Amino acid sequence: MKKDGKKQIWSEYQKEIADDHFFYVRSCIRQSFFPGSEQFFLHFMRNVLGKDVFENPSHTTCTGIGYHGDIVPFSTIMTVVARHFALMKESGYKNIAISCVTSFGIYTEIIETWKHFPQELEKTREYLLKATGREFDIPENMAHTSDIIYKFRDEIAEMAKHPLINAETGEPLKVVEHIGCHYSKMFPRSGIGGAEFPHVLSGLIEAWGGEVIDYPERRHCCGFGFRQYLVQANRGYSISNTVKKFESMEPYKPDLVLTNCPGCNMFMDKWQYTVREMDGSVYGANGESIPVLTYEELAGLVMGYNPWDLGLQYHMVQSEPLLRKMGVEYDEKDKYRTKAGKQMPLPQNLLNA
Amino acid sequence: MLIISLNLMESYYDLLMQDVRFEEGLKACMNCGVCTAICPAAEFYHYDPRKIVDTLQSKDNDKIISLLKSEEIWYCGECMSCKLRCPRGNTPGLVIMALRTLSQKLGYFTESEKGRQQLAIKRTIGENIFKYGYCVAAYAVNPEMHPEQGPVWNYIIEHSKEVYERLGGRIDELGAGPLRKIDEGAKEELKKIFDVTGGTDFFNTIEAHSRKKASEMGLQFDNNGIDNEYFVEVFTANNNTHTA
Amino acid sequence: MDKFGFTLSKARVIDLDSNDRSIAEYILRNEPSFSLCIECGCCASTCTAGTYTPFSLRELQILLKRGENEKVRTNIGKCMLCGKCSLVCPRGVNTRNIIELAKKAFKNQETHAI
Amino acid sequence: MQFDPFVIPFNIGLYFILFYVVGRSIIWFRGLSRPDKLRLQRGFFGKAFGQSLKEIFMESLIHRKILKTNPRLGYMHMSLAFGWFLLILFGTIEADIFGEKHLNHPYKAIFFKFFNPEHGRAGFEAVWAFLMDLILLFILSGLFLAVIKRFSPKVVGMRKSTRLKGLDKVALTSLWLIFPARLIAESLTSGAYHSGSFLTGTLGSWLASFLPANDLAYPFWWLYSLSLGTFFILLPVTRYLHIPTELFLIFMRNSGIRTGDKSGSFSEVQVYSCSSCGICIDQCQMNFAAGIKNIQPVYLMKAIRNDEDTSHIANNCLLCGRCDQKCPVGIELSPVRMIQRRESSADSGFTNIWNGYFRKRNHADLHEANGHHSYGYLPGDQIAEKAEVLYFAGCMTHLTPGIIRSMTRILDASGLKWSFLDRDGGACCGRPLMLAGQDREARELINFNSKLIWQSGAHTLVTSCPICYKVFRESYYLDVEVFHHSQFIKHLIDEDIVKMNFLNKRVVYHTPCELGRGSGIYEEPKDVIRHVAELDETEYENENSLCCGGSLANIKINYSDRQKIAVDAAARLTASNPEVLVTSCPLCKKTFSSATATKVADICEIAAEAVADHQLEKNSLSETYSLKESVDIF
Amino acid sequence: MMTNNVIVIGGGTAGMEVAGQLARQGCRVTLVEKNPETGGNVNNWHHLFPDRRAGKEVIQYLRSQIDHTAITLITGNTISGLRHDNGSFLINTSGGDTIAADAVVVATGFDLFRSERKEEYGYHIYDNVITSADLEEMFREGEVRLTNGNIPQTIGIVHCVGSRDEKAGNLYCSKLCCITAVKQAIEITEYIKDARVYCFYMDMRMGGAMYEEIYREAQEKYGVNFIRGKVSEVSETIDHKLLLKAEDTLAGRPVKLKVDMIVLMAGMEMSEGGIEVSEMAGLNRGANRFFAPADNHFGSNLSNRKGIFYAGSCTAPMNITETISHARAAAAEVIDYLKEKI
Repeated sequence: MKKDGKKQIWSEYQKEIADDHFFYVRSCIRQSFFPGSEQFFLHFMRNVLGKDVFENPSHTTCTGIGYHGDIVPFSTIMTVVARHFALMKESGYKNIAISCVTSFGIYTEIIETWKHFPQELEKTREYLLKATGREFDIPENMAHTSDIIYKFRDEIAEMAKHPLINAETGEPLKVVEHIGCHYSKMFPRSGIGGAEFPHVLSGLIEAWGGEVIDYPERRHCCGFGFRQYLVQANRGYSISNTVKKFESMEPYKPDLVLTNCPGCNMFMDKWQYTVREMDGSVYGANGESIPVLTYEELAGLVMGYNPWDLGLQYHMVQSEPLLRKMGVEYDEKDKYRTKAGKQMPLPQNLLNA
Repeated sequence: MLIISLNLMESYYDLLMQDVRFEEGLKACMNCGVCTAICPAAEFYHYDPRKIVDTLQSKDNDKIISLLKSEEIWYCGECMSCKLRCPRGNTPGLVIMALRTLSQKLGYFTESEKGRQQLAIKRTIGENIFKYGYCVAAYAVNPEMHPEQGPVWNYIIEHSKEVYERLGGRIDELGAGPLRKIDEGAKEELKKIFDVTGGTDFFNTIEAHSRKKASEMGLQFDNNGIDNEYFVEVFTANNNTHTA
Repeated sequence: MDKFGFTLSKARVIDLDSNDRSIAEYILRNEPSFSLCIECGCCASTCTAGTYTPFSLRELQILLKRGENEKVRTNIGKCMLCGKCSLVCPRGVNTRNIIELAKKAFKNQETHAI
Repeated sequence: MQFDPFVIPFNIGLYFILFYVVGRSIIWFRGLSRPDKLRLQRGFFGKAFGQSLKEIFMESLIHRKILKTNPRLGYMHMSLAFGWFLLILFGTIEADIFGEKHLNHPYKAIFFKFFNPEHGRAGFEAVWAFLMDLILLFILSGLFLAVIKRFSPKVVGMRKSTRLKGLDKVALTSLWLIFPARLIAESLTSGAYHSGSFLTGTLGSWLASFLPANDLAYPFWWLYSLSLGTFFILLPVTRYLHIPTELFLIFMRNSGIRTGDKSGSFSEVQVYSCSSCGICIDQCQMNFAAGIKNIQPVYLMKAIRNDEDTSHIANNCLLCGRCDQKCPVGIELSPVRMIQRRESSADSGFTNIWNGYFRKRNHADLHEANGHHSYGYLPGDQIAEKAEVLYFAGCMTHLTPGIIRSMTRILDASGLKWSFLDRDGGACCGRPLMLAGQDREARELINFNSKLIWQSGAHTLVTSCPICYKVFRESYYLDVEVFHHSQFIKHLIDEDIVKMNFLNKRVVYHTPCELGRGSGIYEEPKDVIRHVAELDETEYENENSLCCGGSLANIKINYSDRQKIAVDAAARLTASNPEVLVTSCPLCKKTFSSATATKVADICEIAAEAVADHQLEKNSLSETYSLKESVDIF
Repeated sequence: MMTNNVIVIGGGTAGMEVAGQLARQGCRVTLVEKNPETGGNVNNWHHLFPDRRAGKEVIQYLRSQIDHTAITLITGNTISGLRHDNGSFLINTSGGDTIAADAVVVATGFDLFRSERKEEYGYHIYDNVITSADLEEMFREGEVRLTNGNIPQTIGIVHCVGSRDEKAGNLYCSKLCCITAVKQAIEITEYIKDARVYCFYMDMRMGGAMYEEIYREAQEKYGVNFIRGKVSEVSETIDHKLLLKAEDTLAGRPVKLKVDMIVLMAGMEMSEGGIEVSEMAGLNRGANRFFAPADNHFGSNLSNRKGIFYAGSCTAPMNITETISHARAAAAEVIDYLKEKI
């Protein structure tokens, strides 16, 4: 493996990321399954970096899951997205920060479509006007929130309390990065580092002292496949693809999987449980499962935030093995407490617990 | 509801060409197979995007009809990895989306086991959109329908109030924040957008053809909800002919 | 298993590293023209059995070469040995001998004598 | 009482071989099927006996067949076999007349001179002595040829001589030694006693003039006896076993026993009757056109005798049948080869294709044969349209559309109500599978096609492919008259159903193996050709016709060797530069087309061209009228 | 007749051939080559198809062609300016000389496609992913080895790298990579006994004389495996092998294979130098970025500017035979032009 070759590629795929004043749109899945991540992002941007990130409460789903589940027509989703652009316009923002990779992909696809098929843009304007009386502009700058974290990775590195170094051995932690397919596979220019060797996550890992693992199935889809997961009968496809990835990364003994996509994160976490139930397979070192974190969660850990405020305890794969390696001191008792500090009952048979 | 009149002479290829995604997705294929090579669906399903694209560029009506009625067009996971590699700048994934849309408009989707599942998706994701303004919302992910989410999910749902509160969630509260309640006005706009853009018609088409199929299959069918035979059938049925 | 309502699937990918190509090698030893196929499909298109059932000698040959023997094992018997394929082959592949050798190889394999 | 120890080796050998032959015959007889046993018994005490004796005399002694095909080689065999026979015959008589008593022990006759050294000086004795010398000379002349043949086959008009295995060499040497030994032994004795005739006498006195003849004679008598003994003892383990075996074969054959499709006594007897004369090698085009010299019948027989794996040899043959025609021993070479194929076929579950056939005839599921299913995909519900005449083009014909066009034109012109059974390509006739020894699979196809043919209600079945023709006639159970199209066209001409013009073309005709030697159809095609064109003779007519090289019977031969055979055959057939090389087989046509510059046509193509157009208009029924424009092949 | 000056830009096969031809026809020729030595791309080829003649031989022949008193060879120089000034051209070299000429022959040839641009193949990223040119280099050194010094046992050859590929920006077929692949596959099996070689192709384009025969030989004699399917991606395994992914389109199934070494059949592109010249001299180029001749059939040596001619693969991918013929034709055109001029 030669690094220079990758550096060359990364240099060719750099994109403009706005510095401030973001219009923030949430992810259906992330807010449901790991809301801590989105909350940390907002906290970090606003309170740590002092940036202006605006969230308009009446923005809705982009209907992307419905669109890729093939029940929402293209013109419909274009108009829904246009409505978000309208909200952004109305609140006076020009830079959009998108929390969900599926949304990010769709926003990109739609804007590209409008470029190639102007009639579609016109149609959308009419539809939106007809349905809501709103008008919109296409954002000047569009970034996925992982892009924004990437932009500020060095600032985070400076504030790092627990870099990605094994506290006992001093070795860098081995981190597998997984990029959501819709982040850059459709439009390589829209992703940092392109589609073949994306840098958006590996950049974070390097900046924070970890070692990136390049394994054969790195580029392979996590297997979400929308309808392939949404319908129970199809979930064999979904889990089989994830297993394919885990089998491929297993020999490298990764300490952690880092993702930038809602679905990928959920599946690489949850499928480890399911496959263990199915045939007993476990893919981490010494019989443990591999913690799967979002880039915000990891940033939070590196910066020394309380893992339980980030919501790590609500993954299927518990992150204690990683926390120990990183030398993060955590309070076992605080793990399942309410905001008010009231002890809650403990969940049963989670992984690594 | 939406009906597209179709005289038999009409070319299905032309119908597909009305979909920009098809026009964008299929220029000229030279059958090199890069798409199939890395396709997650081809890995496990009896599926070959290259062949589908090749069939389509033959413009053979009968072949296209049987595609629209087939299982195979429902195997794709829409990860779009194919777009990245195609040396001719095609996107089989987009082509599939166009096929699926047409198959549903024409009601052919109920001919295949995988196609019939569209009702399940409409009844879950589709309904969520109108009900909550989200495609997926924690409180709509029923642990019984999602055993693979594991014990942690049962736990989260049981203690959702406390769990989300600590992580900044605002279930059933207006204003910004995760899982916030989306105001009725926004949902109303969403609904209007669906009406104007044909989304609602599309939903109704799926419902109508499914109802028809249900009676053919002699399964009990309710106009909404998931507690009816037909829903359970399409949500769970697997004749095991799809994979190796 | 049915705790979840679905199961893991078997990969369809042809894994050239693990596949068994002994049958192909046996045929090649006994019929060198086996290596000459350029996959033009003349044999498949003229095939007498092909008029009744999906039977492609072109495909069976390539599956043998890739060590995907099972499909060949279950289909090779459909050939009527009429010989049209060998007449139309532009590379002079002795197709009928390949079929006979394949049958024989499978038989030997059953009796572990290859 | 005359006796000398040197006769012992001869005696041992003689009695050994006598017992051996008797014993072996009993085993073979036991091995026959019951009907064959009866045939043999009836034959032995019937007129077949006479025929057999005659045949033994003509073939085993005179070697008539070899004489015909190759006089020099024939003479060689005759002089050895017939000469030796005479030597024994007259020797015995001699011993009987001039010996001390009648009914001597055999060795007395063989070594007569030793025990009667004085004999033959004058008078009647001298005449006998002369006769005996003459016979000996006769044999020696043959032996001389044999020796030459071994070292340069050409001299006896052969391209190649058979290869020998170790023991054969020993036996051969001992055989060669017998008569020179006798010559010298007799001569020396004669020399010592001043007896003997023009050969032994002269040679003897000359030797005696400078050698101690009397002392030298004795060792040569030993040599003579030894070589005889060795030869007899080795006989069973060498190819020379054919000498006694052939006698048995002749009786069996004349009693009406045939090879059949299973191996048994008769095939075994045939295998052992092969004299390895090598004539089959010369006949074989794979030898003289493609230089493949290890698969001819003689080697197959040897392989079977030596119990080697015959599968490759057995399958690497065009089954053109040229060797069968010429085998001097009359062994049914191709049937014997077919047995080997059946036994070595991938599906060794051997089944007689007639098994349970009648029970099945009206059985619903006709594909299935003997419980197996290879072609279950054939449509059981396919219905053939009703017609008087059914035309079955055959697989190969579908690769030569010219033949289909022409047959369509001819059938239309005939005005008969006909239908095209395999218009859209039907199932194979089954013969290729049979040729590969896979009778069970063949049976499935035969059953499938039979059903269609019965349903059509046709009274006549016409096929363009001799391969189909042969199997329709021999292995189908049909209540229709089966024609090859050449026969059918002749019928149309004879019955004046179709008028044809004369084309003024000079053509030669190639008889396809399956039609000619395979089915005995030689004349009809030629009559048709003479009716429409000018037919030249070639050197390869009728039984002597060549194989085009395309034969489906050979699964092993590679393309370039096939091509060599085709080119060679085409060259021989077109030696007289005819305008057209006519054949009556789609496979021959296709094979020759790429092997010669001469125009190649099927018989029906020239016939179709000869059909007068007005004829077509007149006769064609609207519903069967399918080809309006006239065919132009040239 | 007064002697004419001709400038030939590019000292590769075409340039040297055309220079030699012109010199023998009585022209004074200046041959400008950017590299310190002449020969161009042929220098990178150890042996050539179809007959495996040594690349050196061709260079020797070409050098003998330009070994002529009327030829001035300027190596290590590029063209920095080209002006047309009443009937004659004034050309500045990077070395600072200014040369006047009556005609100019552009013979700037081609550059090999930079295979790192096909990122998914990991050239310059994964060890043991090499190009056809790198392999020729190994042949020249006389041994084919992996970076760790071992001998590769399984080798994957990837066709159409940078050719027939919109993503690589080249829609055209480079025409010579298929035969190069077959030639190198054969050579590999000669260097490494019982090596398994797999060629992944889209179409076997065996257009030239003897090409198809060599392809057949590769199958028949050398047992090279041919799989119809464009390689989709390459990745490195933990044991430092390379995992190839493609579809076996003729079996209709995805196929994967671990190999020790991958050889990329880099396509041919318009050379950088050529592009500079085209901008300096205002010469038209086609959609494939090669020079666009005045006429595809009758004027493949003529440019859109009077007095400027094309020779060789600066107009389209060409093999050496074609290049030399094209160069000779160019010489003929130049002579005609000069005659008319007087």
